[in-house]
Amino acid sequence: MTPLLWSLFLVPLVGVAVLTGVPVILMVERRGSAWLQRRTGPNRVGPFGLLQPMADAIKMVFKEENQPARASKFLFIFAPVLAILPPIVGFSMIPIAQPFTINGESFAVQIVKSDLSFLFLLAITSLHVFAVLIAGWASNNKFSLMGALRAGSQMISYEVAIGLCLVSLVVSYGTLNLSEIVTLQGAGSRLAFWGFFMQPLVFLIMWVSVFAECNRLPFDLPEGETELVAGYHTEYSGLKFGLFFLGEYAAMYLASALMATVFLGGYNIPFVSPDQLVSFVEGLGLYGDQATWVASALSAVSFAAKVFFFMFVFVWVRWTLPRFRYDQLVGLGWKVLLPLATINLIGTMIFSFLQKGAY
Amino acid sequence: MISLPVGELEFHVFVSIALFAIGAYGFLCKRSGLIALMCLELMLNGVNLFLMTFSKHHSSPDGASLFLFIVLVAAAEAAIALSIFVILSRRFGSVVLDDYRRLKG
Amino acid sequence: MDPINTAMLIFWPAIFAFLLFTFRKNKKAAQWANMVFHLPWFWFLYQSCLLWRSSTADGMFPIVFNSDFFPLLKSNFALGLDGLNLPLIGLNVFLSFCLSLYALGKEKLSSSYLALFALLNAASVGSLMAADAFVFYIFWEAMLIPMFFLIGIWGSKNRVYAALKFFAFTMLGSLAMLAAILYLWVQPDIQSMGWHSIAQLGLLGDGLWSPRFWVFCGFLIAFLVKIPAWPLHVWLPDAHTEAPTGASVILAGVLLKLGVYGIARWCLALFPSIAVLDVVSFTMKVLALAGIILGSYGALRQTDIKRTIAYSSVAHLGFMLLGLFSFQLAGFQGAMFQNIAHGLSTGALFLIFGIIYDRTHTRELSDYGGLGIVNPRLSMLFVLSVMASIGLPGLPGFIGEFLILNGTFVLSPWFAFFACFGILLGAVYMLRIVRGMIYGETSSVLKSHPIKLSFSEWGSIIPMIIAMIVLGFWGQGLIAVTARASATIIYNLQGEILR
Amino acid sequence: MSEGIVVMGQVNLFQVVVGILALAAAIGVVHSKSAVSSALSLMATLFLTAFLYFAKGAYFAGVVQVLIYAGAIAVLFVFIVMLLDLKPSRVAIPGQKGVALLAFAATAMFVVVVALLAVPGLFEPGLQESNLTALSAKAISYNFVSTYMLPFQATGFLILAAIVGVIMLAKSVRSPSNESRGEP
Amino acid sequence: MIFEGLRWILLAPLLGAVLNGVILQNKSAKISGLVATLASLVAFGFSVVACSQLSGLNSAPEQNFLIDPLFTWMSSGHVYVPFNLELTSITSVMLLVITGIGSLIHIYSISYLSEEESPWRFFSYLNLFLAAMLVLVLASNLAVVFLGWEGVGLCSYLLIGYWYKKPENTAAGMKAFITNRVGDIGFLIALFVAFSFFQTGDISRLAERVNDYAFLSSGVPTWAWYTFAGSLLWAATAKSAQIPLYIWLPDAMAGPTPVSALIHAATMVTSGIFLICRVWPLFAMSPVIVDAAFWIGMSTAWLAALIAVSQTDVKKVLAYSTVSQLGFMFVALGAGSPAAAFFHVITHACFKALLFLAAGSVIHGMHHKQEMSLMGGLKDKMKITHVCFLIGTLAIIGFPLTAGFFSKDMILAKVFAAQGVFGYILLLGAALLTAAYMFRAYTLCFWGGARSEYAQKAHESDPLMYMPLVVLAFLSLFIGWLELPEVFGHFTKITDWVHSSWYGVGVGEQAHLSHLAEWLLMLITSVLSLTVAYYSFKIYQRNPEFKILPEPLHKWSTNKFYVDEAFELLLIKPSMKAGRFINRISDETTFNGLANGSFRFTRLSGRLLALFHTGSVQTYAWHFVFWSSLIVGAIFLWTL
Repeated sequence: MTPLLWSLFLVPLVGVAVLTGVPVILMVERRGSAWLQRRTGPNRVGPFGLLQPMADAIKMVFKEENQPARASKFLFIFAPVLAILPPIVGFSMIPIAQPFTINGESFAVQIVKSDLSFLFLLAITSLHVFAVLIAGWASNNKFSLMGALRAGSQMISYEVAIGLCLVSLVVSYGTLNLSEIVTLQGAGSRLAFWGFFMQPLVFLIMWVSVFAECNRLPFDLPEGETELVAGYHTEYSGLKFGLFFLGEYAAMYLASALMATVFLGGYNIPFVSPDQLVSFVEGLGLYGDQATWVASALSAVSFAAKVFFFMFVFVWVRWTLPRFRYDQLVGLGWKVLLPLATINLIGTMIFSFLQKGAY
Repeated sequence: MISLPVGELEFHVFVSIALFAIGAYGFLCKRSGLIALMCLELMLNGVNLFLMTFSKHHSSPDGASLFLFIVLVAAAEAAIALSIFVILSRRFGSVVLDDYRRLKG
Repeated sequence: MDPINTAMLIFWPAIFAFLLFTFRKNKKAAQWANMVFHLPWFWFLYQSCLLWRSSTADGMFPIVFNSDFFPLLKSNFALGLDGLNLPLIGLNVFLSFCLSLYALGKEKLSSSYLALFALLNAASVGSLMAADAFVFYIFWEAMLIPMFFLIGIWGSKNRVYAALKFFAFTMLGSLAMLAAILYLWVQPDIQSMGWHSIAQLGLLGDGLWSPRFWVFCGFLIAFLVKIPAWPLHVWLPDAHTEAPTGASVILAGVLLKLGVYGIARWCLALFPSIAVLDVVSFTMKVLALAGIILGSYGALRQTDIKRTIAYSSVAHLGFMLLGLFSFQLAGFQGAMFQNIAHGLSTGALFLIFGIIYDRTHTRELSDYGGLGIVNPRLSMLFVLSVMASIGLPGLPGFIGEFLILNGTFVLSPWFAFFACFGILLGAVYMLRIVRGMIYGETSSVLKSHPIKLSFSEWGSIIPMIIAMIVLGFWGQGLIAVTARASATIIYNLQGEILR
Repeated sequence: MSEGIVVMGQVNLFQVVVGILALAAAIGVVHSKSAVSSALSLMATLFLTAFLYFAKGAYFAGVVQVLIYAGAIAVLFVFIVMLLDLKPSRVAIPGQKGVALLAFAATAMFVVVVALLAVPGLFEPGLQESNLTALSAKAISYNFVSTYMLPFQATGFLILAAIVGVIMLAKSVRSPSNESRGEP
Repeated sequence: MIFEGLRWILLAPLLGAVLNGVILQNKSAKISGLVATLASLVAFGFSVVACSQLSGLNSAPEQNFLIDPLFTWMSSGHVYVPFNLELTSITSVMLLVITGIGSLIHIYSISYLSEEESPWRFFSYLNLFLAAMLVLVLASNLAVVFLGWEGVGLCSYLLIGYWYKKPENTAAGMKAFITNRVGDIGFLIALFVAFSFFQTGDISRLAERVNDYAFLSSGVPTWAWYTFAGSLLWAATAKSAQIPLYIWLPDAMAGPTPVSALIHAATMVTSGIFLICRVWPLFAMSPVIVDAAFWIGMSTAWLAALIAVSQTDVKKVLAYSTVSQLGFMFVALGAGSPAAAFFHVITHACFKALLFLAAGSVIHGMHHKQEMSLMGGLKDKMKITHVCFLIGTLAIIGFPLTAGFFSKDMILAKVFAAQGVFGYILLLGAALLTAAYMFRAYTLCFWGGARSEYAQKAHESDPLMYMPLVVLAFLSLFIGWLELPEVFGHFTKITDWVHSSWYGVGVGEQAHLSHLAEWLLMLITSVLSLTVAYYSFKIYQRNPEFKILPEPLHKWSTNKFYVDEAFELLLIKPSMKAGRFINRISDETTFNGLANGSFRFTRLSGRLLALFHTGSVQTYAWHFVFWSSLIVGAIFLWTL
């Protein structure tokens, strides 16, 4: 088992994990929103309605798809593909679990171990804008174009905010490599090194702008059903609509994964450093490689829990907050988040200079 | 990976020159201002590639830093140029450069 | 008698130029003030004369006033006073006084006109006295601007063209001078841009086509344009015809003389070894002769009276150029004397004609006739000044020309012989003017515009005429003034000839 | 720069394919009929050049390329193209075919000559130690702070100026609408 | 010997001129005339005192002259010109002639100009002329002589152009001035030679130069002597109206008659000869020039006489006779005897002034009509004028014992001695012609019937006019006695005066003639001239239109041998046209064109360059690419 082979094996594993996660969250969302509104969600299909997402998926696949006239055919098909691509590719950067060792050789549970992973993540998310724009344009109707343009400008402006947050995080952690960031957060048993505690303001800004990035509710003007019917993907139906839908939820997963790794200490179980975890597992009777395997599995579970927590927040916020108006939305992005992020950045720089001294 | 007889350096130099040439050709001949701007970006990319190739060849970070400068400047320039084009197209009704002759003054 | 007086000679007109600006509103007061301001100026002149006479420094160009002006350019604000520039300054002050009398009561001449005039005076006196290359250049250029405006604003019909041409020509000429000055400034072993240090500057190399020759040419071109020597004279007729009376009197009286003074001071005295080269002196004499002959033929051809007088001054200045390059004390002093004589006679001619022009507003000779009947006294003065300008003995013109021709005869008899034809032609075209204007039946123009001179106008002409008559006989006084300075210059020049 | 053997080996297939694709996309930019398609092909070229950088090992450059070029500038272009909703751009200036080829040749010659001239010792061998580190983010950032400090600050100001400029231009764009509502 | 009186001779007329011209300017001829005449009489008085002072002084030849140093006019380098007056024997005679005849003419012109509207102008010019003439005569330095010389030219210009209403008068005045100016160039050249080669302008020192051997051997180039003498001769021909430059004298008759009398007969025209007499020692140094003078004089005498014969205007006849008589004087100079020339100057001044004044009173009587064809039979209407005119005519033709007889015979004798028989015969012919035209004029004017109503109504002029006539008639009769030929005894006042004025520099006179030769010459000349006179008297009484000369010659002579037109055609018109053409070419087209051209060029090039700004961005880009690649290519090729 060479590291290359392991990462090759890891790629389908992560892909499947994300894709299966989507129906789960779909179910959570439908049942959750219902529970929030004191109504019972779909419970007819399968036991307690658990198969409802499966039903939707099947419906999605077999629905009849139509092609708006005179729209450029290639772009119409290419848009949904471009929508699904960036979130999935983004996951390759995220360290899912604690590295484990096989006959002494340690394997990191991360597909791409590059020390620019955080920046790369941001780069990939920025491509998501394209999908939206192309979709809006290719469907050749005014409303979808308007929706696409709105989504585009919204995502660009919030991307800027995320960028600045990234910079301040990098300044405080000193590295762009996500796995290093996670190990840093997990170093001591104390939670002090968690991003949440080190950069609370950045957490807040990041959290808000992530909502905007994924066009989730307070910011989901582009799909605003009331004005623009379904925004940029009104003309889509069937599988292409499904792909868009899938892309959106995958983006949410990526965002929550990013938030988890950077702010909540990634795969570290709170108050437990990775070595303590391994020693705890050895205490249970497993030794050598198997101990690391079990420890990494446990860390993966903690990581999943954190991601799930953020996903729930997404859903929770969707059914509570009303939609922003367009100028409020863009204004918030440029006039509130951006200045805050800059000030924070300057603060962190000064703080890190005082603490660490010049390079 | 499968490697071809052509040296990496020559290939990259060729690609960058080709990119630059295509950009220049487009800039010189295209009537629409936006396309011209895009071709401008192409030219800049050609230069960037060129720089990176030699930065790697001489393994000195200068090339890369220059690359970064160019990218920064290109970004600023594109922003300004595009907003100008928006105004021009609003004013002249079209993006075709030739319609702006009256700006000659 | 301290040197500040000499500096005041320059600054006083500048000051009262600004004071005149305060008289914006009422024209009458401005004109009277202008006249009164001349009196202290005369006093300063008197003081400078005393200073000059008392100064026994036998050097070439005794520095009278010296203050640190612009160390960067290695130049300091040095003013010199000697036999060459004192008479010219005196002439400048005298002419300006007469013109201030003339300006009394003139409707057209506003306070800004008088202020510009004062500035022009300041600049011309400044460049006369400047003993430092840069100071000289600055004043030299400063003269252009007021003159440009005087011609440009108060001139007659196509004044803008004339002003532009005047400005372009003189400016181009002075660029050559600037190049020369800068070349000198760049020289390694030059201590200061003062006149003396340039004189002593050794290493520039001698002979034809040497750097010293080029510097000499640089200076020479600027002055040739100003004189104006023959090929470069094309601006003078236009400038004179279009300039208002005051401006053309001062232009003829002082500005042209500056060219002659410039050559004497900054070409002959500074670079005698070049001036003496037979190529240089021959070409200059040829130019002078061309100026005389073609100037006179030009005058013959004109129907416009002022243009004839302008061409006549081209001829007279041709004489002066001949005198300068005769390398004889007689010729040199003759040229310096003719400076003053020509200033007076042409000044008087322009002034009288200006007075007539103010009333008849036409310059065509055919419109005139029978002035003798209309105003006998004025026509008598006009005939007198014409005779002075032809060089009739008993009037200053003759003394100047006589000395010049005597000087030229010594070294180049043929030039002197042909120059005499200039005198003959001079008589021809001047008498043509007199016959056209004074004699014959009274023309319709003169009948319809009665020429009645006001007191101030008589006041402006009479001193000039008296000065001419006095200078005609008492010329020796003026010659003695220029004696010492020109003797030293000629001594150097002849020293160079022998070598 | 110590002497060393040539580090850059043969070009591998991946680079060739991506290179060719990039060129094709570039030609697409120039010869596409509608502005949007040329904008998209621009995005494609930029993205592919980013891959070229990855292939060369200059990861930071690649990421920056993707983030700024593909992510921001291309988006801007597409955004503007869509915003202005242009009619399909006409073919290149008729009759300029010959001139175009000439221009193409001239530019190529120009660039080759500049390359040959401007970069003396073009084909000299590069440094010995692995040049991956040379292109890494750390090396570049060190370089920025040390030798290129002045240009670094200058670019900072430049971008600030660009921002202000764009805001001002954008404001004027909106101003007509203000006037329509009577505000200044 | 210093004598302060000389300056007053000069100042009196000057004061008169200023008084009349500038201050008084009153209209009546009486007052202004009185002032002028007073001034000239005072001058005459002072000159008489000065002459007596001089004659009393009988010191050594070098010192026997009076000096009155005034001030230095100009002195710079080798040119030193002191303005001081000097009275030598020759100048004293000239002084008396000028002031004497001048005063007579002033008196005469008081009445002549009685009905003029601005007589003050005339009198001030007349006084100015007198002053200038005195300067010319009294000056000790050649440059000061030149001052007088030009001053006289100016006054003749002013006086000729006195009646300036008619354009031809002013034209004549201008012509006179310009021709004089041509002569002045000669004078100037002489001055330059004097100052640069002889280092002095003073006449006395110049004369000394002739015999101080140190100077002669110090290498003064021979051409210096020749140019000096030649240019002096040139100046004299202009002033004394000889062949090439005499054209201005006949036209000068446009002025009032007293002017012609004073200026164009007595004083100004003779100043040329007077000058040569004063510097004779230098002049004689170049024999070629002396011969030239002889031939110029001879040809002028003949030409003028031929023209005078056919003139109808009485003043023109007299003018040409003056030119002819001046020719005689030049012949005398040419023959090497300045004394004879000077003597003829004196006598000619008297009888020519008499003739002019008489003609003036005739014209006055005839209400300003000068045509002889209108006159006739005036002898009984204007008795005194007739008598005086007759005496004048007799004097001029050399009637024995009159002034003309003595001076003309002296010239003929000198010519015979110097040039031999051929010269004598030529001159005799001219003398005979003189006799012919003078008597023609006399008979046409006074004899025969009155040919017009003016002639009937002619009346004798008032005493103020005929009194000077009488005095002059008396003078022209007895002035001749000053110089008697050898035959009548040794009374040679004039030759002594002339020789003594050369500051002791003796110049050998021609050989003396034997008594017999002198008698013979006198006999021949007087007999022949009297017969010619008688015949012309007789012919013209009967037939006023009789033509002496054969037909072709007559037509030529009436048109003055077309000399004026020739001058106009050959000299004035081409030089004017060439001058205008050169000026137009050099000034207008080339240099002016050049200046304006350069202005236009800049504007043109500006507009040309603007064409490059097409406004299309791409063309700019295209240019940029093209040129930069070109340059880079060039550099690349260059560095290869």
